[in-house]
Formats: sequence, structure tokens, C-alpha cells
Amino acid sequence: MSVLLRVQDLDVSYGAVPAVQGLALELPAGEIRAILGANGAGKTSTVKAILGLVRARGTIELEGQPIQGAPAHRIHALGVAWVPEGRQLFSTLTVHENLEMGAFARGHGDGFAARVDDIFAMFPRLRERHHQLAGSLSGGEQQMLAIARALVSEPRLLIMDEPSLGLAPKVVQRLFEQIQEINARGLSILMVEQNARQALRIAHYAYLLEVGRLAAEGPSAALMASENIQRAYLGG
Amino acid sequence: MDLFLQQVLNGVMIGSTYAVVALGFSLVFSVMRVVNMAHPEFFMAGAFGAYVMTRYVTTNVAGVLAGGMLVAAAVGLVVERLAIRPVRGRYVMIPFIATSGVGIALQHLAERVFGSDPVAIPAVVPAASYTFGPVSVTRMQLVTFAIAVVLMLGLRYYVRNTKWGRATRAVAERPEVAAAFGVDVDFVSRLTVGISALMAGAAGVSIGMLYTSAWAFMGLIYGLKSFVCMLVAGNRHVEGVMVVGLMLGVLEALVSGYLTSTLRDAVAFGVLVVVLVFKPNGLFGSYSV
Amino acid sequence: MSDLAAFLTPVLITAGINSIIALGLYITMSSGPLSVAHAALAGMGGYLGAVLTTNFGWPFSLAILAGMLLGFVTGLLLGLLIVRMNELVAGLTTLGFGETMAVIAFNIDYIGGANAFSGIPLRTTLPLVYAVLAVILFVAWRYDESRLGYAARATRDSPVTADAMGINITWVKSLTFGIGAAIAALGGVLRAHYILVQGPEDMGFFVSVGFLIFVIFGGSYVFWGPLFGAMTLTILPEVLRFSAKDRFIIYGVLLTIMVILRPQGLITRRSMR
Amino acid sequence: MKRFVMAALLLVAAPAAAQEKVVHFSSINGQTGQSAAYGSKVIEGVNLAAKTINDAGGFADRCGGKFKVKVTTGDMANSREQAVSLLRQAAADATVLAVVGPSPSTGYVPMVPVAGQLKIPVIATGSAAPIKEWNPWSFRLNTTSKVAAPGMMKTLKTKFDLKHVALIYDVTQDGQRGEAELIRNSAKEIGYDVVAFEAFRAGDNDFRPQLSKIKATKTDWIAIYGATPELAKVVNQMAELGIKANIVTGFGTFNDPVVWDLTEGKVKGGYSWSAYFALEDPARPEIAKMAQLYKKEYGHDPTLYSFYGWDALNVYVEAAKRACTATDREKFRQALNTIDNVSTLSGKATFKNPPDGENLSAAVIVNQTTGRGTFEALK
Repeated sequence: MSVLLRVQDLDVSYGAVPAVQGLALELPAGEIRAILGANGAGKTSTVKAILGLVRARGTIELEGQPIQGAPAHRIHALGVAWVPEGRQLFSTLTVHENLEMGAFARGHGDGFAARVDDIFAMFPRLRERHHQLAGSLSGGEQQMLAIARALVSEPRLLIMDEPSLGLAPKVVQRLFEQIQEINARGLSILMVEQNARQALRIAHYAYLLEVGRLAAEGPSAALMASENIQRAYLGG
Repeated sequence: MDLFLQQVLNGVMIGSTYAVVALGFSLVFSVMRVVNMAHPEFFMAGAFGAYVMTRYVTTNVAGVLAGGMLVAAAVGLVVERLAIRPVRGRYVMIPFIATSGVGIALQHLAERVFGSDPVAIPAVVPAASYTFGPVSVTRMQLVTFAIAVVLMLGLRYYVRNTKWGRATRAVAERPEVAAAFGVDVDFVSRLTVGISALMAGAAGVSIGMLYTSAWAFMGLIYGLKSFVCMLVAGNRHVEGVMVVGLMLGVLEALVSGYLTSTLRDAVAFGVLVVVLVFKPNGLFGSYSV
Repeated sequence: MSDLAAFLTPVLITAGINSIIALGLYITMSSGPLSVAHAALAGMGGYLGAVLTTNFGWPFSLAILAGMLLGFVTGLLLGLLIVRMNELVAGLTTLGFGETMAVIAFNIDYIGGANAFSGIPLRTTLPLVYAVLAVILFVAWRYDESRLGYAARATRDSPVTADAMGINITWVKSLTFGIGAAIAALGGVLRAHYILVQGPEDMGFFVSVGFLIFVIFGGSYVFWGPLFGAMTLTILPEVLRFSAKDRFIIYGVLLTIMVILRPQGLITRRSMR
Repeated sequence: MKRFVMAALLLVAAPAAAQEKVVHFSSINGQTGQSAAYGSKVIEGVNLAAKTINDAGGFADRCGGKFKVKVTTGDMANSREQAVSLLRQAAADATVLAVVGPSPSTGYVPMVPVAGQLKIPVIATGSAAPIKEWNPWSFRLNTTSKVAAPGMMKTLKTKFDLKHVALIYDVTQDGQRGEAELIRNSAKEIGYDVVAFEAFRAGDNDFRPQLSKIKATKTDWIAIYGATPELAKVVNQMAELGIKANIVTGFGTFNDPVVWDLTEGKVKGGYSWSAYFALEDPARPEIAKMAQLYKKEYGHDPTLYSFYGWDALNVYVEAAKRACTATDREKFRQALNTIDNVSTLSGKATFKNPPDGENLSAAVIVNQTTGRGTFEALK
């Protein structure tokens, strides 16, 4: 299986403050991999570096092609989509307009309507509200729209930042099933999650970050079993 | 009663001149969080563009309008590249000062090129005045008002129903997320300043013809009043600035007409400040800056 | 050499007075508001001080205190008015105040209306200006280190946490506005007794923006900033006099270039250490 | 920095003209900024007068000394502080004999007390603002409203039986506002009533609110007091509102060619008072000669303010001839006081200061604008 995304000794710092140091990770095509860690461990900085939203040192390659230093809009065009932390929808735009923004790079011609129908099939609630302002949706609906906005650009790599944040347990359960469905349709997913237990249940492989450095990595099953993960994150 | 109607009409006409300048000002402010203090000088460049067109090129209205708008847009794009883009993400006062410096330079450059006296712009639109009962208005006033309305509707359509308009609104609210979905934020910034400069150019041409003159320092009074309209309207809805501009115009006309015009600006500013005490985020709401 | 000193004196006095007013604005801005009223506050101080010395024969020092008191009270009230407004809206409110004061001054004949109030006795000298400036610098330095100074910066950086920490935001904002306004009024009194005329034009928006540019250009995070900003941007147009008609073209371009090269301001806390 | 440059030049020039002495005047006016419209014309007038005198080999004073004229220009850029600073710098320069003062009142009014303190003569070139407290060192070349405005209204009253007048004036310009108030205050005495007293601010564009109010009074006389940009817009907007009335203004602004162009000649027939001069006055060839020199030198016509600058420099040279000094300001001031009925292009000059620096014999005539820059005296 070819490696879709490779990151090697990644350094991200804001002014004098280092956020990520010497990080290395991979995402083989077709897999779900999770990045775990407490608040401020550098998870979001890592994601923003991959997306080209912050300046970083080190190598980032998408299918072997170096993308570090490229502007965000060009990285997106290579098939990278983002479900940001806290969803960050365009709240003054309607649901439909948010989807149009999702497909901004690909344009709204070829098959856009078909893709939207496909998404509405997956998230029927969005179809009912498609003329509403995104800001007026409930938490769960906003999460659906954030994912829909990313999917409509037909990415090859989906980066999700804290998707379960602020959602009711029942909604989180349904959300993680949907993530598996999306992955089953061939979309590789890199997921940042504080909810380590849920994440490890659906991720194939996981990386544990502590204060900007890689503390541990391995297949999810192995990490589930290891006691320091248990103690540190699963409230064992 | 007749005088009251005439004063309200006078006010609407004056208000439309504030609104048409404020439209471009508030577009750049709402999309890019940049207070472009050189915007009044784009407006002045438009007026001088009209002057140059009428004297050396053509007196056909469309030609003069296009000439003025292109001159203003050219100045706008140069200023965007040199003084706005380098400091775009910074604290709101930094682009404020950078563009203030550009404004000062452009005013005195115009003074060096065109002299310190105002220059006359011949009436390209054949002068005529219409009377409806007690109320009279001139053709050029109606043309200026029409240009303001057309620009506002055009901007509204662009912002609501076009791909790049939607992208501009997305950048206004969440520049980072918009970039992550393929929007080249630098291009949107150039596009936004370009559009605001085109509108300022149209305002410069119409106001230059309405008051039949262009002057190196004509931008100052418009800069102050359209800045006030922009803040009072809030930066969420660009059309809001049109409504506030008309309100300010009518307010000034009524104060001049019925109180004393010596206190005109004091009363106008006073009322706008009172509005803000009750609606701290502007009449129509705004994004945080 | 004596006439060279005499030649530079007017420029140095103006630069000194501008620095004093800029330091007043610095203190007001330390708690957050973007004030565009400080030219009006300086003007009010100037008018009151001038009327007291010219028409009532008050000694200069008492006129200064009266001017400062007027500034302090007005600043306190303005601070209270804008405490709940966001940064730019507060700025507009101060803009409205400044322009309104200018228009009112135009219409009061007792203080000369559009003809300005003239006949003010000469009191301000170069040594006096720089002595007062030294005192104000000391005040600003002590203020930066004081409890009020820290509370003000906390309020500016994040009012929510400042509130949570038990800082009375309303009191901090109005007090800092009052102190800053008093210092600006002091600058106004000194200016009036040097220019010997106090007019309404100096109170409007564009003059206030000038002071705002001094502070932010110089660096609004440490009290040395406004001093350098006011000194540089007052002396620069004088140095550029050789270019006669092009003076302000060069000034505008230089202002833009310098603020782009140093957006955080000439003087920052780090550069001071 | 500027002084070193000048000092260096003097050193270089000194050996060549060792025996010829130089009279050095400082010319302070608005060269940039909003008041540059007037100030720059005065500066051009002053520089042209100096150049003409120097081209003719300089001038000889009554005591046999031969002098060339040197002028240093200072730009006050519409700011009171810079005007006072420049005056203080001129006073500090021992080579400066006297100062040709600014035309905008924002510059001249604050200079008067400072000139008195520093004991350096200053002459105003167009500022008509009332001065609260004169001193022996401050003079004014141009006629002032105090003398001219009531005179004009009396003439219009007797000639056209003027019954009521509406006034629209710039509240931010003290000269304009001063004259508008004069006309209002002398209403009872001369016998007319003021039906409207409407203010506006320099920089305004739209005067229809005020003009609509004036139109409602149906007055047939309207007095307009404002700077060129505003005055032209008021005249244009009166036409647009269909207001038919005789128009009146102060110190010859209707005769300014710029105003003629901006109003496309609508100021034709307007009444104003001014010093006695006209661009093409056949009776006084020296005016035509100056206008021709001016056009050649600067490429545009002179305005009233250009003449004020030319006259101020020549009055100063006349005083220098009588004072026989290039550095003694007291002797020069006393010589200025002996200027009695000296004819200038813009009229005549007579000074007796104290009590005040007003030009006592500035001839004032009421005239009617007939064409671009031309007018004829009201018989």
C-alpha cells in the first residue's frame, strides 16, 4: 500500500515558542490514523502545518511530492480537505453556500449537483435546512455540514480536527460510524482527537503527542493495551 | 411643508455622495479588516481622471466614467500591493497608518500635478433641472444618486450571487478556512481593493461632475464622513453603509434647514454616537475586528 | 552658534509638547480604547488655561492645574461612556466628541469663535517643556510598573479574564482615560502659551489621528514608544523643508515605509531590554 | 540642516558680490495644503518682484547704498504652529530684516502677538481677519472688511435701493465670517434687513439646504463669503436651484479667473469691493506689464493674491530705501510708518502704526465683474 502522506522531523513554532518538535508520521492510503494528546500537545499545529496554514520546517510529502511551504489553496487543490476544530463554518452563508465553498476549487460544473445529492443522502437533515444560514444549525448539524463541506471537494486526504468536540455521546457514536463509512468508500483520514477511547476504536494506527513531541505510536490495539496510555488518557 | 420635502430631497442627494464613497471603504473593511485611509484619495483620483478625460480625451459620459474608474482602480491596485498587502493581517491600526501615509502623499502629489486650486470639470451631462411640485432636483443629482444605487445593487449581487463574491464573504469571516478550501486570499484581497477602487472612481467621477470640480484635498471631508458611516453601519452587511449614508445626509440637511448650519456636524456626529451607545456593534451588526 | 539654537528652539518645543500629548494618549490607550479625542482634550486645556491667564490674570502654574483638572474630568466621563464598546466603535465615539468640541469652539464668541482666542501671554519656554516632559516620562514609567498599569494592560489584552481576576474594568478604563486626558490637557496649556493663540481647528479628527500615529508608530507597548514616535514625526517634516513643495509627498511615503518595516512600532518591550 | 546649506551658498557667493549688500526678507505663506491656493500665488508675486528688482541691478537706498533683494520662503502648510515657528526662526536669523506674512488668517492672526514680542516687522498679504490686539510691528497691506464692507453696502443701498439681503458664509474662515458679521451688524445703520444668515464649513460641497432656505425668503440680494472652491459651488448651485438674485462678495473674489472658470462665467454681474486694479486696466500699464511677466514666469495668470505679494515686496523695498539699513528692524519699522500714499498695483499704501497696522489709504471701490478677471468700477 503506497504511503499517501509522509511527515519527517517537522518543527512548528510561533515566534520563540516551539509548538511541535521533530515530529514524524505517515498515513498509508485507505487508512484512518489518529493523533492523540492533551490540550496544547501540538496536534492542531501539526495539522495546520500539513494544510499550509502555518510556517513550518521539515519535510511534508503528499504521494512523494513535497508540499511544505506551499500556500494552503494550492495544497487543497492536491486533494486535501479539512474539518477544522470547532467546525468553523461560514455562519453568514447558507448551508448550500457552505457546500459551494467546499467545492470552490473544483468549480460547480461537472457533477457538483450529483455530489451534493450524494451528501444530502448521507446527511438527510442538511437537505431539509439547505437554505438556512449555517450559523442557525444545531451542534450536530453543524458537524455534519463541516464534514459535508470537506467531502464535496472529493478529497484524497481528509483531515479532521476534534470532530467529537462538544457533541452529545449519542451523536458522537453516530459520527464515528459515519467516519468509518466514509473511510470504507476509500477516503484516507487523519483524525486529531482528545476522545482517545473512541478514536482508537476506529483508527488503524495512532500517534500520541506530548508537549510537541512524539511520545508513543503504534497500531490502535497495541496502544489500547499499553498501561501508560490507559493511565494518561483513558482514565483507567 | 414644501421646504421640508426639498430639504429631505437635498439630504438624500448629499447622503448618496457619502454612501457611494463609503461603499468601497466598508467593503475593504469588512472583508480584509483593513481601514484603508487612502480610499478617499482613490475617489479624488477618479475625479481627476474625469477631469483629464473631459479635457483631453472625450466628453462622452460613459467614456469619462470608465476613464475615472480605471485611473482610480490603477491607483488602488498599486496602493494595495505596496501599502496594504505587507501589513494585511496586522493590528488594525497598522494598515490604518500605512494607508494614511499613502493618502498624504497622494494628496500632495495631486497638488503638485494639478495645482492647489480646484480645476473645473465641464458639464458632461447636459445640465437640466426638474421640478415636481414644490421640489426641484437637477439631472446630475439624479445621475449621482442612480450611480450610487447601481453600485450598491451591483455590489450586493456580486457579494451574494457570484462565486468570487461568495469567496469574498467567506474570507471576510474566516480567512484561514477559506484558504484551506482553495481560495487564494491574496487574490481576493487584490480583487476587493480593486473593486472598492473602481467604485471610488465612479464616485469621484459622479461627484466631480455634480460639483463641477476636482481638488487635491476633496477627499478629506469624504474620508471622515464615510469612515463614520462605515463604523455606524457595522461591517456585516455592506448595504448597511448605504442606509447610514442617506440617514447622515438627511440629518445634515434638516439640521441646516431647521436648526443652524453652524452646528450641523456637531448634531450629525452627536446623533451617530447616540446610535452607537445603544447598538455598540453598529446598526447592522459586525464581525469582531 | 546662538542663532542656530534659536532656529531649532521652535521645532524642539513643538516636538516636546507633542511628546507630552502623545504620552497622555499612550496612558489612555494602555487600557484599550482607540481615542481620537486627545487633540480636543488638549484644545480644551489650552482654551481654559489661556482664558484664565489672559482674562483673569491667573498665574501660569494654576492655569496648568485647572486645565489638567478639566481634562481629567472630561476624560473620566468619556471613559465611562465607552467602557462597553468595542475598540473601533469606542474610537468613533471619541471622534464624535472631538469633532463636536471643535464645532462648539467655533461658535462660542467669548473664546474668539473662528477668529481663535489670541493675546495669550508667552509662558512656555524650552527648559520648561523638557522639565515637564521629564516629569511625564517619570509618571509614565511609574505607571507602567504600577498596579493600575498592569490592570490596564490586562483589561486591554482580554477584558474577560481581567474581569474574572476581579479587576474593576469600568474604573480602570475611566481612570486611565482621565489621567491620559489630564496629561494631554497639560500639553494643550503649554502649547497655547507658546503659540499664543488657541483655535478650534486644532481639536478635530485629523489632528487627533496625528497623535494616534505618533503613539502607534513609536510603539504603544512601552512609554518610550510615544516619545520616539512624537519626536521623529514632528522633526521629520522640518528636516524635509529643503524639499519645499514635495515635503509632504516624501513625509507620507516615509511614514508608510517606516510603519511597514516596523509594524510593531519603533520601540518594543523586547528591544528595550 | 537648511541653515548650513544656506550658509555654504553665501560663502561661495560672497567673494563675487563682496561690495554689493543684500537685503534679506523672509516670505512665510501656505505653499502646500488647503490654503496653498492663496499662499502659493503670494509667494510667486513676492519672488517675481524680487527677481525683477535684481534683474534691474538691485536698488539704491537714499544713503547711496546699493542692495540686491534676497527672499527665503517658508511653507506654513495651513498650520498655525508652523506659521509661528517659521516666524520665530526668521526673527532668530539676524540677516532677516522683515517678514512678508501669510494670506491665510490661520497664519497671520497668531503671528501678530509674536511679531510684537520678537520685534520683527510682519505684513499681511490678504488676511482680512479682525485683529484683537495690534502692536507696532504688525502691518497689513490688503484692505480689510472693516473699511470696505459697510462702504460697499452703502453704495449698493444708494444705487440700487437694496432692501434685504441673505448671507451665506464660511464659519471656519475668520476673514469670511468677520465680514459676514460686519454686514449683518451694519444692517440697521445703513437701512436694509438680513433675511438669512446661513453658515457652512470649508471643504463642504453641497449648499442646497442653506440655499433652499434662502430661496424661500425670495430675496433678490445674496452675499456669499467663502474661499474659491466653496464660493464657486454656491454660485453654481444657486443657478441649479433656479435662484435669481444679485450676488455680492468681499475682496474681489468674483474677479479671480479661477472662480470665473469654475462657475463658467455665472459670476458675471456680481458685485464686490476690491483694491483698485484690473487685469487689463488701460489706465495703468504697469499692471499689464506685471501680468505679462507673471504669465511668462509661472505659466498662469496672476490673481489678486499675486498682486498682494508683488506689492508687499515693493513696499518693503521702498521702506528699505528710506531706512538705509539691511539689518536694523527698528529703523525699518519707522521707515514703514513714513509710507504715505505710495501707489501699488493693488491700490495705495499708507501706514501709521500705532495705533494699528491697517493700510489706511487702501482705495476701496465697488465693482461689477464683467469678464474673466475683468471688472469695472461702479460709477
